[in-house]
Amino acid sequence: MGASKIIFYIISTFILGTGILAVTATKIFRAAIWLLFSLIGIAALYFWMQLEFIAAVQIIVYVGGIVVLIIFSIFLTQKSGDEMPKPLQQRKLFSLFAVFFAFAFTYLLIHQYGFYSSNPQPFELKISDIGMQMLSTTEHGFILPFEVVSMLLLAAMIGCIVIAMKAKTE
Amino acid sequence: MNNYSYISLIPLLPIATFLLLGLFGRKYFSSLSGIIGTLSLSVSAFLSILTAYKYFFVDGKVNGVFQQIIPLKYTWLQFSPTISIDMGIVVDPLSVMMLVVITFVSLMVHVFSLGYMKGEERFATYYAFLSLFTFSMLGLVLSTNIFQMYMFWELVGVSSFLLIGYYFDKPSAVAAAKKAFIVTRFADLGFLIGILILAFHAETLDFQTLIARLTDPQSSQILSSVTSSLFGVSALTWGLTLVFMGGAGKSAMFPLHIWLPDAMEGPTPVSALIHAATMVVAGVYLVARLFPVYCFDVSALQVVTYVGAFSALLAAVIACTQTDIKRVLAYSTMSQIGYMMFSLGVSKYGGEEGLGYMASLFHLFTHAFFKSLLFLGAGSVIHMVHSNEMKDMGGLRKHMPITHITFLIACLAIAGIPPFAGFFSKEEILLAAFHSNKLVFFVALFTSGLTAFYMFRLYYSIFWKKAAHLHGEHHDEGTFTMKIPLVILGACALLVGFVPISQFITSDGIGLETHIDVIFSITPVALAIAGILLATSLYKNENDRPIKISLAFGKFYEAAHKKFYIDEVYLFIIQKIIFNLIGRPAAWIDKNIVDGLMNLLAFITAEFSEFFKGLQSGKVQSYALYFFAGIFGLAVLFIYLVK
Amino acid sequence: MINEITLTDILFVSTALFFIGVYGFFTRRNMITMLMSIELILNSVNINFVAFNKYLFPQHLDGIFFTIFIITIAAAEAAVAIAIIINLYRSHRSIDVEDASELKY
Amino acid sequence: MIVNDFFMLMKQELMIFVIIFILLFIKIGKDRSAENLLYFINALLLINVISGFILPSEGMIFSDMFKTNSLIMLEKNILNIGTLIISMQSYSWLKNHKHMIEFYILLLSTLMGMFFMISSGNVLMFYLGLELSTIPLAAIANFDLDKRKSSEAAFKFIISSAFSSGLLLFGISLIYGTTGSLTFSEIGQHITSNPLQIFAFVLLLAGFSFKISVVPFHLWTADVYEGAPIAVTSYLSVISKGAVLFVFVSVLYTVFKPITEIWYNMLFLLSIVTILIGNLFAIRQENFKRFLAFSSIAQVGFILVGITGSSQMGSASVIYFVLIYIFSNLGAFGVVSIVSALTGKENISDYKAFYKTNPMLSWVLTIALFSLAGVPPTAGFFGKFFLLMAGAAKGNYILITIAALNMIISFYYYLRVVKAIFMDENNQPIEKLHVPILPKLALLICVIGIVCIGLMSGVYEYIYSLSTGF
Repeated sequence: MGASKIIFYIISTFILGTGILAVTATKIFRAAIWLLFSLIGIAALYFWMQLEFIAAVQIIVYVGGIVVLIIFSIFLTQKSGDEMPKPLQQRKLFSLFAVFFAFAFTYLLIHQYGFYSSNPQPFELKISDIGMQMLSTTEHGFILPFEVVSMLLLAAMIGCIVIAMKAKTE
Repeated sequence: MNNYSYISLIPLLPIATFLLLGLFGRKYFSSLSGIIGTLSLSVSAFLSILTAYKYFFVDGKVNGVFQQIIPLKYTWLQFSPTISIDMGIVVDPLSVMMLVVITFVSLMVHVFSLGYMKGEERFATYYAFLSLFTFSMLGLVLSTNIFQMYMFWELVGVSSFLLIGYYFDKPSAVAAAKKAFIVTRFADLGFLIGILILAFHAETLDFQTLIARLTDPQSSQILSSVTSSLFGVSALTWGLTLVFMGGAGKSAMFPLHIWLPDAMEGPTPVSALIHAATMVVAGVYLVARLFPVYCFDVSALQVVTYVGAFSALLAAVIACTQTDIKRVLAYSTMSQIGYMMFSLGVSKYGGEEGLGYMASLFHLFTHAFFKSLLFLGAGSVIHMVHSNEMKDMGGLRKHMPITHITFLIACLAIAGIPPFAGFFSKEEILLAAFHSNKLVFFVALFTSGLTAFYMFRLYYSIFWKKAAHLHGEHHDEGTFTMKIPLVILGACALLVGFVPISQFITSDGIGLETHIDVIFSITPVALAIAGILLATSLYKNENDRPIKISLAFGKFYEAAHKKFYIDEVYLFIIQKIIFNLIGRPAAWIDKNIVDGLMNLLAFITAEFSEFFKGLQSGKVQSYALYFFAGIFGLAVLFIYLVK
Repeated sequence: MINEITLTDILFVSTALFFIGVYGFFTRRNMITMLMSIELILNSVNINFVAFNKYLFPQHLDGIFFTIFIITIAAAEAAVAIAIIINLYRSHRSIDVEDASELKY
Repeated sequence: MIVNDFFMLMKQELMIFVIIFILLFIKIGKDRSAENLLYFINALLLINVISGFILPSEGMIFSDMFKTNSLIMLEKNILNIGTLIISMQSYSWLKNHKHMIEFYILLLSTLMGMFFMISSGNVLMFYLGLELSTIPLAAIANFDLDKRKSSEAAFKFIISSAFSSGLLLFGISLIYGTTGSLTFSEIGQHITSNPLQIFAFVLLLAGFSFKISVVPFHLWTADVYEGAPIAVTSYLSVISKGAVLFVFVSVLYTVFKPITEIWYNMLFLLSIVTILIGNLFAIRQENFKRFLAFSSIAQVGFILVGITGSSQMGSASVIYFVLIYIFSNLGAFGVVSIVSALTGKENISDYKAFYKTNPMLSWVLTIALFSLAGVPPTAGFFGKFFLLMAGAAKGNYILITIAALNMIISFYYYLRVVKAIFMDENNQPIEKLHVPILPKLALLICVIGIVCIGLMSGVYEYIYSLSTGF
C-alpha cells in the first residue's frame, strides 16, 4: 500500500468523519467548526489530486468566506454555546433509512457503471490556462458564465442589503 | 353554383345582438332590448325559412339526391400538417331543418319573453343571453368540422349555464345551473376523448372527410381504428360510444339526465328554448351527423338504441309521479328524446332500412313545436298562479282559454292522437322499431301509452279537477305577446305532421316514400286513448278514487262489484304497481342513487383532499423528504421495474 | 502511484459526503445548520466534477470551471439565505425551522 | 466572433442589462417621486418588449454557450410581455414600497437569468441561468419586510431550491462523468439507457420539476405563493414557470431524445399525479393565492400531457399554452393583487358579492378563471384542447381520459369562485375600489389576450412553424 493511498484514506476518513460530526453535533458553534474542518479536508483532497488552484479557491472562498459568514450569522442569532433543539425522532429514523437506502442505490449504480478513462493523458492544471480561458470568448472560453456570475453576485448583494439592513434604516 | 353564403348571417345576427345588448343594453336601452333581440332574430328566422325553401325546393337536389353544400369554409388553424381546423358552414337537409327549428322556436320564445319577463331588472341581460344561446346553437348545427362543433357545443353549455342560473339570487337556481354545467361537462369529456380518438385514427377533423374515411372499408384509417383496441373493444367503438356519451349528456339520456329536472329552475321560456327544441336535441343531432359512421359500427349503435329505449321508459314512469308541472315536462322531454335516440339506433343506412333515421328527425321536428308549446303554456300558467305545483292549480280552463286550447292540442300531439303532429312521427318511429327490434318496439309502445296518461294527468290537473281559486290581484292570461306564440305554435302542432319530412331528410339524401299503415296504427292509438281515458277518470274531477284505491287492498273487493270494475283494476295496477312499486322507486332511485352518486363523487373528492392535506404540512424538511423519495422512487421504478 | 486509487473510490467519498449533507438537511432543526448541510452537498458535487475532469476528461477544463462557478454561486446563495434567516429571526425570534411553518395545508 | 453578431444575438439580454444599470444610477442619484419613477420604469419595460420583436436573428456565440433563434426570441418576448404586465399590476404595491428600485433590479436580473437559461447551449450556462433566476427571486420574496409570512416564504423558497439545485448538480455531474461534455448537443449523442444515466436524468428531471411544481416536487409552491408578495407570486407562477417549461421541452426533445421511451413513461406518471394532487388541494383552499397555486399545479399537469406528445405539435402546443396561461393567470392574479394591495383581503370568502361592488373587476376575474378552466371561446379552451390533442397523438387514452376527467374537477372549483363572486350574499363586501390606470391597462391587456389569442389562429400557426419536434 503506497503512501498516496494511505493519505487518501486518511483524508477521506477525515472529510466524512468531520462531515458526520458537522451534521450531528448538538452545539451549533461546534457544528460550524466541524464543517470548517470538513471543507479543509476537501481542500486537502484537491491538493492530493494535485489541483492546487482549486484547493486554494476552496480555502479562500469556503473557509475564508462562507464559513466566516455562517459563524457571523450564528453570533447574530443566538448564543453559540446553546444546545440546539433535538431533531424529531421519527423524522430522524426515516431520514436515516432514506439516506442509507439512497446512498446504497447511488453507489451501486456508480460502481456498476465502471468508469473508465478514455484518455489516459496526464492532467495538468496551469493557473494561466484558467485565467486565459476564464476571459476568452473563443472555444472553451468561459467569459459568458463569468459575466453571468458577476451579475448574480451583484443581484445577491443588493438583495442581501435590502433584506438584512432593514433594522438600521428604521 | 349555390350561393348560400348569406347563411353566415343567421348565426351572426344573434351574436351581434348579444354583443350589443351585453355591452350597452343595460345602460342605454334596457326596455328596448327585448324588441331589438326579437327583431334581429326574426331576420334570422326569415333567412332560415328562405334557405329551407331554396334548398329543399329549388336547388338542393341533384339527380334526386340532396347534396351536401359547403358554401363557406376556410382553414382557421393548421394544427399539424395533416390536421387542420376549419370554420365553415354546412348546408344539408339535416342542418337546414335544424336551422328552421331553432330560429323559429327561439323567435317564439323571444316574443313570449317580451311579456313574461317584463319588468325584470336584468331584462337586457336576459335577451343578451338568449341571443348568445341561439348563436351557439346555430353555430353547432352549421359546423363542418368536429372541432368547431365541439367548441359551439361547449358554448351551448356555457350559455345554458347562464340562462338556467339567470335568477342568480335564488340558491336553487344557482345549484341547478352549476349541476347542469358540471354534468354536461362530464359528458363532454366523453365527447372530447371520442373526438381525439376519431381524429387520431381518421387523421382529420372534417366531418365530410371523416365520414368518407371511416365508412370506406378499404381505407387505412378504418383499418387502424378497428384493429387497435382497448379492453377488447375497438378504437372505433370507443370513439363513437364516447362521442355518444357527450350527446347523451346534452340530451339528458340515462344516467346523465340528472341535471335536466333541476334545470327547470330557470325562467320558463328558457326551458321552452333549451329543454324542448334546441340544446337537448343536440345529442340527437350529433348522432345523426355522424350517422354513416355509426352504421358502420353495430355495437356503438346498439348502445344508442338501448340507452335511448331505457331512458324513454324510465322518464315516462317517473313523469307519472311528479307534481311540479315543469318537472313533468322535463321528464317527458327526456322520454321523447329517448324515442329519437333509439329510433336512430334501430335504423340502418339508406333506403327503406333508413326509416328510423328519418323518423327520428321527423320526431325531433314535430316535438320541437309541441314541446315548446307545452313549456310556454306552462309558463303562462305559472305566470298566472305563481306556482309550479299541481296542487295550486286546477280549473283554469275558463280563466285562460287560449292557453287551455293550445295546451290541449299539444297534449294530443305528444300523446300521438291523429291528426296531430306527434302522431305521424311517433308512428314512423314505432314502425321502424317494429321492423328491427321487437323488444324496443314493445317498450316504445308501452311508453307511448304512459305518455298519454301522464300528459293528460297534467292537463286535467291544471285545467280541470277543481274550481280555480285564484287569490290576490286581478289575473289575466298574459299579454298579447304571450298569447301570439301560443297560437302560432298551436297551429304548428296541428299541422307540421303533414310536412313530408320523409321526402327531404333521409340518411342517404334520397327521398323516402312513407305511408301510414292504418292497421299498424290501431294499437298505439288505442293505447294512447286508453291512457287518456284513464287519466280522465282519475284526474278530471276531484275525487278520492286514486287515493281510495291506493289506501287499502281490502276495499278492492268492494270496488269490484261496481261498474268501474275493469277501470278499478287498471287503477289498482297503475296506482299500486306502477306508482308505488315502479314509479316511486324509480323516481327515488333517480333522485337519490343516480343523483347521489354525483354527490358521493364530490364527497369522496373532498375526503381525499382532506386525507392528503397532511402532505402539505408546512415543514420544509418534510417537503425535502418527499422530494427525495420522489426521485428515488422514480429512479428505482424506471431502472429496475419498468424495462 | 496515484493510480492505486481509482475514480470510483473518490466517488465513494463524494457520494457519501453528499448523503451526509442530505441527512443533515433532513434532520437539522436550526436553519443555519441546514444551510451548512447544503454546503456539504455542493462540496461533494465539486469533488465529483474535479475528479471526473482529472481522471476521465483531462483534455479540457470543463469540470474545473464548473467547480469554480459552483463555489461562487454557493457563496451568493449562502449570503442571500443568511440575510433571509436574519430577517426571519427578527420577526420570529427563533431560527428553528419548526417554528417557520405557519404556511401550510 | 464578430462584435456585430454579439449585439444582435444578445440584444434582449443587453437590453435588460441596460435597464438594470439605468436603475442603479437612479438609485444612486437623488430621490424622485415613486409614481413618476414607476411610469418611467414601465415605459422602459415597454421599450424592452417592443425591442424584442424587431430584428430577429439566429446563431450561436461564445463557443455554443449561447444560442438563439426565432423560437427562443419569441419565448423571451413572451416572458418580457408577462413581466411588463406584472410590473404594471404591482403599481399599487410598489408605490408605497421603500425599495422599489431594488425590486426591479432583482426582478430584471432574474429575468435575465431566465433568458440565459433559455438560450443556453451548455449545462453550465443552464445552471447559472437557473441560479440567477432563483437567488434574487428568493430575496424579493422577502420584500414584504415586516411580514412574518413573507420571510417564511422566502426562507422556504431559498432552502428548497438550494436543496433541489444540489440534487440537480449531482445529476449534472453524473452526466458530465458519463458523457464527458457540458454541451447539450454533445451530451445528446452520448445518452443511452444506462442505469446511471437514467438516474442522472431523474435528478435533472427533479430539478426541472421542482421549478415547474410537478408533484411530488411541488410542496414548496403553495407556501411560497401564499407568503410572498403578490407580484412575486405571479412572477413565480407564470414567468419563472414558463421559462423553465421552455427549456424543459427543448432539453427533453433534443438532449434526451435517445431515451424518449423512458421519460415518456415518467411524464405519464408524473402528469397524472400532478393533475390529481393539484386539483384535490385546489378544492379545499380558502386563500386565493394558495388556490391559484394549486390550480397552477394542475395546469402544469396538463402541460406535461402535451409534452408527452413528443412532436412538433407537442412543443408548439406547450409554448402556445404557456402564452395563454400567462394572460389567464395574470388576469386572475391582477385582480387579486389589486384587491390585496388596496384592502389587504386575500381569502376567497372575501370575494363574496364582489360583483355588486366591482362589476368590471369581477368580469375580468371570471373571464380569467374561465380561461384557466378551459371554457370556450376563451383562449384557455384552445390551449387545453391542443395540449390534449398533442398528448393523444401518442394514442395513450388512459392519460387523456384522466386528464379530461380532472378538467371537470377543476371546473367545479373554478365555478365555486365564480359563484362566490356573483351569487353569494355578503354583508361586508369589498368596497368599490379605485383602480389606478396602470393596473387597469394591465388587466385590459390580459383580457384582450385571453379573448384574442384563442380566436386568432395565426398565433398558434406561427408558434408551430417555429417549433421543432422529432
